[in-house]
Amino acid sequence: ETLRLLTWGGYAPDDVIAMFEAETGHTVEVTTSNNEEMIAKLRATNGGGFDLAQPSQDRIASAQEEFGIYKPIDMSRVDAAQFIPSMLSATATNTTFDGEIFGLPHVWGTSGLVVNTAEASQVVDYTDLCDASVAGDVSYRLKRPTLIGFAYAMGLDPFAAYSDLDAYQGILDQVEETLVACKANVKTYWSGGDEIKNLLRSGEVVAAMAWDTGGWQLNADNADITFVAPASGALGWIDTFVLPSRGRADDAAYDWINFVMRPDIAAMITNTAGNFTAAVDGDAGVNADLKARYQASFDQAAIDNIKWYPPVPAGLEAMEGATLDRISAAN
Amino acid sequence: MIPTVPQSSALKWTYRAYVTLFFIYLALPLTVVCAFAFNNSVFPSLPWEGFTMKWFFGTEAPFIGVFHERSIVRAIGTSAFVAVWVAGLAVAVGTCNAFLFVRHDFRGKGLLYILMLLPLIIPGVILGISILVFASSVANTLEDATGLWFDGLRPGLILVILGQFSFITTFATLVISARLQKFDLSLEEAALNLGATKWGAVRQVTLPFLLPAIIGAGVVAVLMSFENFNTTLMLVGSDAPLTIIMFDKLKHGSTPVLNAVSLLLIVASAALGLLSLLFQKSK
Amino acid sequence: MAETADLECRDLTKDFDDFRAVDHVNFDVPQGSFFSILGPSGCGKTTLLRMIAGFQFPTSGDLLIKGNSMIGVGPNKRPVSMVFQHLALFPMMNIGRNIGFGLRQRGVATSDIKTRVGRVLERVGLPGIEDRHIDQLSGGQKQRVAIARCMVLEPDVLLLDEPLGALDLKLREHMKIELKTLQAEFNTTFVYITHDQSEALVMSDNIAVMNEGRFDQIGTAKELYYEPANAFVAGFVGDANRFEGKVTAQNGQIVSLITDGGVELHGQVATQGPAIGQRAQIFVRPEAIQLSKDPTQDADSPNASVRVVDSVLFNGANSMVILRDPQSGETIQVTLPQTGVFLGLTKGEAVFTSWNPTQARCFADEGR
Amino acid sequence: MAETADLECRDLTKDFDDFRAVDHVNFDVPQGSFFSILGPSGCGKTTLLRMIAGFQFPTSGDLLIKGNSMIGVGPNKRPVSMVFQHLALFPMMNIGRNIGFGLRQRGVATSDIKTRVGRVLERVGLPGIEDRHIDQLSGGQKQRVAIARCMVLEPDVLLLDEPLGALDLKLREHMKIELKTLQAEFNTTFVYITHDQSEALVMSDNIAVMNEGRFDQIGTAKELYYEPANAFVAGFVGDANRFEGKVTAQNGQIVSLITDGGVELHGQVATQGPAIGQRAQIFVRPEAIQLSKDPTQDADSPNASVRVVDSVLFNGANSMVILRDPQSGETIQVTLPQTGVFLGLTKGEAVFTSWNPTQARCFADEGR
Amino acid sequence: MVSDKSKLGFYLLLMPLLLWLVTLIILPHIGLFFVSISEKVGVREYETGFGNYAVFFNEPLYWRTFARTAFMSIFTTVLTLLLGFPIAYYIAKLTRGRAKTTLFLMCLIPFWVSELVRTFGWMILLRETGVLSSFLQYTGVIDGPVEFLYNDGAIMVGLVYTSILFMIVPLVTTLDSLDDSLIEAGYDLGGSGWSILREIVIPHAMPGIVSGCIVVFMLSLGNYLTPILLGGKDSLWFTGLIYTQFITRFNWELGSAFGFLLLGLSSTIVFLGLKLSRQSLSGTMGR
Ligand SMILES: Nc1ncnc2c1ncn2[C@@H]1O[C@H](COP(=O)(O)OP(=O)(O)OP(=O)(O)O)[C@@H](O)[C@H]1O
Ligand SMILES: Nc1ncnc2c1ncn2[C@@H]1O[C@H](COP(=O)(O)OP(=O)(O)OP(=O)(O)O)[C@@H](O)[C@H]1O
Ligand SMILES: NCCCCNCCCN
Ligand SMILES: [Mg+2]
Ligand SMILES: [Mg+2]
Repeated sequence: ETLRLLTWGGYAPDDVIAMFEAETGHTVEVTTSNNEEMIAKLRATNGGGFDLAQPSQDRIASAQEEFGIYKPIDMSRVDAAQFIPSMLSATATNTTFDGEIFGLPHVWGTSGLVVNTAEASQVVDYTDLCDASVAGDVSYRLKRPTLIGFAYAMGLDPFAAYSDLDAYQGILDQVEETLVACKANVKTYWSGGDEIKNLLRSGEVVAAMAWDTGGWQLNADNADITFVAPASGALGWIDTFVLPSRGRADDAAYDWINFVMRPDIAAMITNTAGNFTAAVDGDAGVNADLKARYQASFDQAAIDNIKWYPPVPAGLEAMEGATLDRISAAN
Repeated sequence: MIPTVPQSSALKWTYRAYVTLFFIYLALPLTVVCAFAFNNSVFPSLPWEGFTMKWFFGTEAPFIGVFHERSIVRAIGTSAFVAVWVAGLAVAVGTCNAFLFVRHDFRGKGLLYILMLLPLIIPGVILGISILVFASSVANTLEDATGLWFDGLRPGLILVILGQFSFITTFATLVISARLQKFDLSLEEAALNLGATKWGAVRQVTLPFLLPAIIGAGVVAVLMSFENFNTTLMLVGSDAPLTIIMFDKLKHGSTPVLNAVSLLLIVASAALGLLSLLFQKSK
Repeated sequence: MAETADLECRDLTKDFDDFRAVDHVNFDVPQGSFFSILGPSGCGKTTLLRMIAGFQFPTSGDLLIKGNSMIGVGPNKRPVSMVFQHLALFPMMNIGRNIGFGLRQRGVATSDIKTRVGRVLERVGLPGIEDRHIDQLSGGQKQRVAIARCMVLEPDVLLLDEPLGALDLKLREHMKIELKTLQAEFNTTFVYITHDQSEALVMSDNIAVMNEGRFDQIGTAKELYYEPANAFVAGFVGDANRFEGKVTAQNGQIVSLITDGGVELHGQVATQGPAIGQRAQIFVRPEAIQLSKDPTQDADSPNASVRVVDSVLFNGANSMVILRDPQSGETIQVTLPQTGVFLGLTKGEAVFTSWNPTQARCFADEGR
Repeated sequence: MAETADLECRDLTKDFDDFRAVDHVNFDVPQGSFFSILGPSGCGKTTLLRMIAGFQFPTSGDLLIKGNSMIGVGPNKRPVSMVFQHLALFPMMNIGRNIGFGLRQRGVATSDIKTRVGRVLERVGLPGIEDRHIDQLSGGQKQRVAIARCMVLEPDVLLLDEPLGALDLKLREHMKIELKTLQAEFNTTFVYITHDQSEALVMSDNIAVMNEGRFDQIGTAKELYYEPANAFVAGFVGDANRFEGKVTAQNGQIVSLITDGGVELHGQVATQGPAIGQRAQIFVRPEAIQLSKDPTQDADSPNASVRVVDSVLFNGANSMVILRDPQSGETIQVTLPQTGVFLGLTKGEAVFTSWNPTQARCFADEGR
Repeated sequence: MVSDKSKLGFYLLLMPLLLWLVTLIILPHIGLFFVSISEKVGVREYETGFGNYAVFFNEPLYWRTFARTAFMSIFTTVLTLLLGFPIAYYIAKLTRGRAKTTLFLMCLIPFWVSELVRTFGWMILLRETGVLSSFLQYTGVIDGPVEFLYNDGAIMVGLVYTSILFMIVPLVTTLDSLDDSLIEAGYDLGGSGWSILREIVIPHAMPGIVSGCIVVFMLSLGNYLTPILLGGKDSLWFTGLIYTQFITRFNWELGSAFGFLLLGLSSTIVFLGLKLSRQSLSGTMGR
């Protein structure tokens, strides 16, 4: 069978694919994407075209409610013992819709700050990116994590407001004001993981809101650059496995899930993607440098301070979208 | 301002300088794209880290060369598949259209001709979304009615091919019509007069005459298909053509692999273009 | 014309929408003869020829080749071949394949085609050029290849639509003679259309003069030239001085006419003469007018008068003089004798002209 | 030519890369005259004319208009106007704006332009057509508009590059006479180039015969026709029968020559005669040959012989007969008398020909 | 022109054309229109209405982007015409034979590769650590790295680059068909370079100018990659909004309405352009 995998960059390294193909006889076709595009694609194909997708756990239930693009996970075909139980159950809770579970955890990590400490050690929270001292040399995405991160840094609690759309709109308005004012500071809004790494590496950007993994990877080349957990807390995400409603290769999909959750494979993925997985003992084979960098970025207080994304209620994204559009149009 | 009319040499040299600058402007981006395909660095930018061929033939991360990068090799295959279909369909329909518009007079011809030109002034995005929306609603209706799946009407290669075909056909029609217009109808009559059947005359005389235009239109169609982005992006499913893959890679940060692919593309399309020109010359 | 003619047209008519391009045309072309259709541009020549070839369908009338009606027979089934105005040689084939085209359509064996193509090329005087491309031929050579392409099929009738029109002057002169020679050589019936009277006169056994879709006269070159059937033919075939006026008297075959400028002229009536008092035209060929510097000579000729030289158009053997009637201001053209005697005429000089009334033709005005 | 000529060329030469298109050409054109340059295709006529207009730069030599050198003067600054071969009327303007173009460039007031355009259109016989588009004109009318567009600027010299080439036969005949009339009417110097000898002969005051970049002869039409300076002029201007052979004797101005077919002929030598034993050519005009059915007449003429009719080319006043020498097989063309006496000749009939040696020209072969 | 018998052939030729136009152009646009007038009122609930269009007019961001896109596209078109005309004229009128073919081919070569590659090249050139900035620092023109990317200027450079071929080709074709003797006649009658350009060359080239302008305008208006990749944070382009609605907002209804508005805009401007220049669509594009 051919497994058509819709995933993030780095989650399906070529050597893993080669091993999987050799072992199972399936072939794998990878399409890399991000949350919005994954949902958009599946919406356009009405849940067809792909056999396995990996959106973040907070975006699954609402998409399922709106478009019905996933099919429930058949837990009997999953080797549940390979998953860290707490993550498995947390994901299950967040991805339940109409009593059925739609997601399994795979990779987790955080968004925070990646800073060139030699140039911008003063940046310790998201709002510091708007400081005049780094004008023109910062970058972040124009996506919902940025709105949320800035809200926390501004002392607000957006996740708490998820259930109260008016309150949430109030938060969004404040964040919008901040980000519009901050726009002049921004070199460019990045959109891909490698892009922000290039910007930081070349020195064109000295501080950014970005994924932890990018900071650690850069740290290997340039000790000045590293991931910094923001004072107001990093944002924690879990990317999952979901089955598109009209996937044709369920067998291959479950095979893939069970394969990549093996500790040795999980470690290989962590080594390329840079993030840890939900696999039991998945960190055993991870190279020591990465662990060290993880520990340098996250002390226990920082870990406790991670803000994990709760599921996004339907309708919220439309409000966020309008805010993002207005920020993008401002000048 | 023609060679036979004398001009001041200052004017002449200013003009030439401008033309030279212009061609430098044209060549510059392509030149740097090609040059950085050989930079021994993971980033397609300065500083120059030395010459390498790794971005073509490398097998070890991070220096995976084009020929070993699965997604790119597969995307090239997909693009070629799409291009062949698009070119074939566009040329076939374009040839029919050319005969229709050049050889026949009928009511509504003017209107149909304008409709035929319309894809030239519809932005590619809109072609893409309109076909996407229309195909989806047809699929939804059919699926609701029959309970069967109509995957062909969902984003995927078929829609990509149809989407590109929908506007490339206009170009093919124009190119082939232009040549058919130059065809001296008395050649076909001469063939009839010499005993050929109607179809025999078209096959032995008209089609060979059109061949350069047909090949030219085919090459243009292949090139347009290979580079199309706007329409394709809306219609692509799991099999992504090269431009979409490259765009993804570019968005997610680029390595000189992209330069290497681009270099190959430049060489291949230049060769294809030149070949078709040579062919048209030799005719 | 005892046996059936190669080509017969019976009341052939072609209407385009509201316009009659060919109007009840009747003629026979006997086997082996060179038949020309001569007429001004737009008179319907091409339409007629295309009906014979089968590219256009007659509105009414019949068309027979070797006695068989061709109505309903497709152009690829008729035993006629056509040399197109711009020759229509196939640019995508070499000479050999061009000439072999028709044979291939008939399914003739390849080796047979080869010999027959070689033979016909020899007959048109271009042996061994099978492999050349048509771009490598001169205009006259292309002409011969086009004829060879038709003749290799041994058609009953060869149709030619102004094939010399695209050639330059000197080559055209040469090809006139050559075409006639080729026709004699192949002994095939040629139907040739042209608007150039000298082509028709030089080459043809018989000529039909066509005007506005009708045939005004069919005859040999000399008949048309010396015995035109009506004013159109008289004016179209060969040069002629034309005078318009009113008939004042008739004396046997000779009528007298007073031109609008007030000069009295005399000419011979054609078939049906104009009544006295009716308007008529007299045509006199420039070479039929005698010039003299001596008033006494020809003084008793009925058309003698004195005229003034307007200009001398020196053109070697074809030199002319334009003379003005001092009284009416009318001008006439007179061919100068080839001996060159009158070349010394200068503008303003008076000369005496006269012509024999039997060499002038008078036609009644058709109602207009 | 007491006063300065309107146009003078002094050793004018033009080289293209390795090829000399115009080779030391010298001539003067007096005010108000019609000067033609006649030569075969590719001989350099257009190149010469374009140097006069300012679109080509002479390699060497000088070019004066009304006594002023034009070297270094731009085409838009020269007092010459040009009628282009395909007329070059501006399709994006109506007739009025076409003709007014040059005046607008000079900054003439709009109302003034209007009257001057109206006046010149009247002079060329097309009053009131200012608002028409050029597509709405016939070929001859376009011709006249093109001339009007130049003449409204009152140029010193009008250059015309084969302006009749694109017209059809009958219209060309007509325009020949009309052009000459317009030239007389405007009294402007015309420099006219053509490869059609009859155009040049009929219209010009003086003709230069051009061959391979050089002027072979300059003279009036009659001089060229009756006293050609060399073999090229004799062959190019007017029709001629040409015989090649070896000189056997010379008697005063008359030389004897044995053709390659073995026939003895006599002709008058031009300027410098060929030596005995040298190869030479004799040219005899078709109208200079006398025909007779009676062997005794002209029997003592040095060029008398008996020949056989090959074909009679009937063409009205311009009919010809092609005769074959039974012995050598050589053919000659003979113009039939306009009286029509020999029209009855039939193929195979024997006739007697002769010509006066003073009417034949003999030229030594140039080394080849 | 064709015999009366070929009715069957005529319908056989007509069919592919109709199939193509109806199923891929006409029906999809009708469908798009119907989607654009369905408003989303809740999860999987839609009503017919012009609400999506109202959203456009009530949100300054959308129509400002719309206007900006239109304006910049027109500006690109004018700029492309001004830059391309001398080049086209040079190729058509001032070169002959081999040089002409070579120059013409050189114009084409960049366009045998995808827009993506071309834009990628500009990114490498213009970025802060890119070739241009390094070159200028090396030559001492500037003394620190300068960012040339991510501004409207970069977008213009990219758009002009991407579309100039489509201006030059029709211009070369029409200028080629201008008989040199018309220009010579202009000079011969005393014209200057400028008056000949105005009175003869430009009127003759009008169909080519209009066709080039239409294509360039459409290409700019419908462009997506160039503004996104070269424009950075200020890259707002109307096609971007359409993509966003379809791809990141899953809001096909609003996206369709935007699509229709863009179509309306492009048709209107093309129509006005044709009217102003007194040309016809078939006369300019259909050659
Ligand atoms: N398909 C057609 N429909 C309508 N009218 C036509 C058609 N073909 C020819 N005609 C008209 O019929 C007339 C005769 O045309 P035809 O081509 O036979 O003339 P022709 O004698 O060959 O002229 P030429 O010497 O210019 O070739 C013309 O007035 C022409 O306009
Ligand atoms: N620009 C040029 N470069 C090189 N050779 C040229 C050029 N223009 C003309 N020639 C050559 O110069 C010769 C004379 O050309 P020109 O056009 O003056 O001839 P022409 O007498 O006007 O001929 P035609 O009667 O055919 O118009 C020709 O052999 C031609 O090939
Ligand atoms: N808001 C969810 C972010 C999910 C990020 N996944 C990142 C993968 C990076 N390689
Ligand atoms: Mg005709
Ligand atoms: Mg010339």
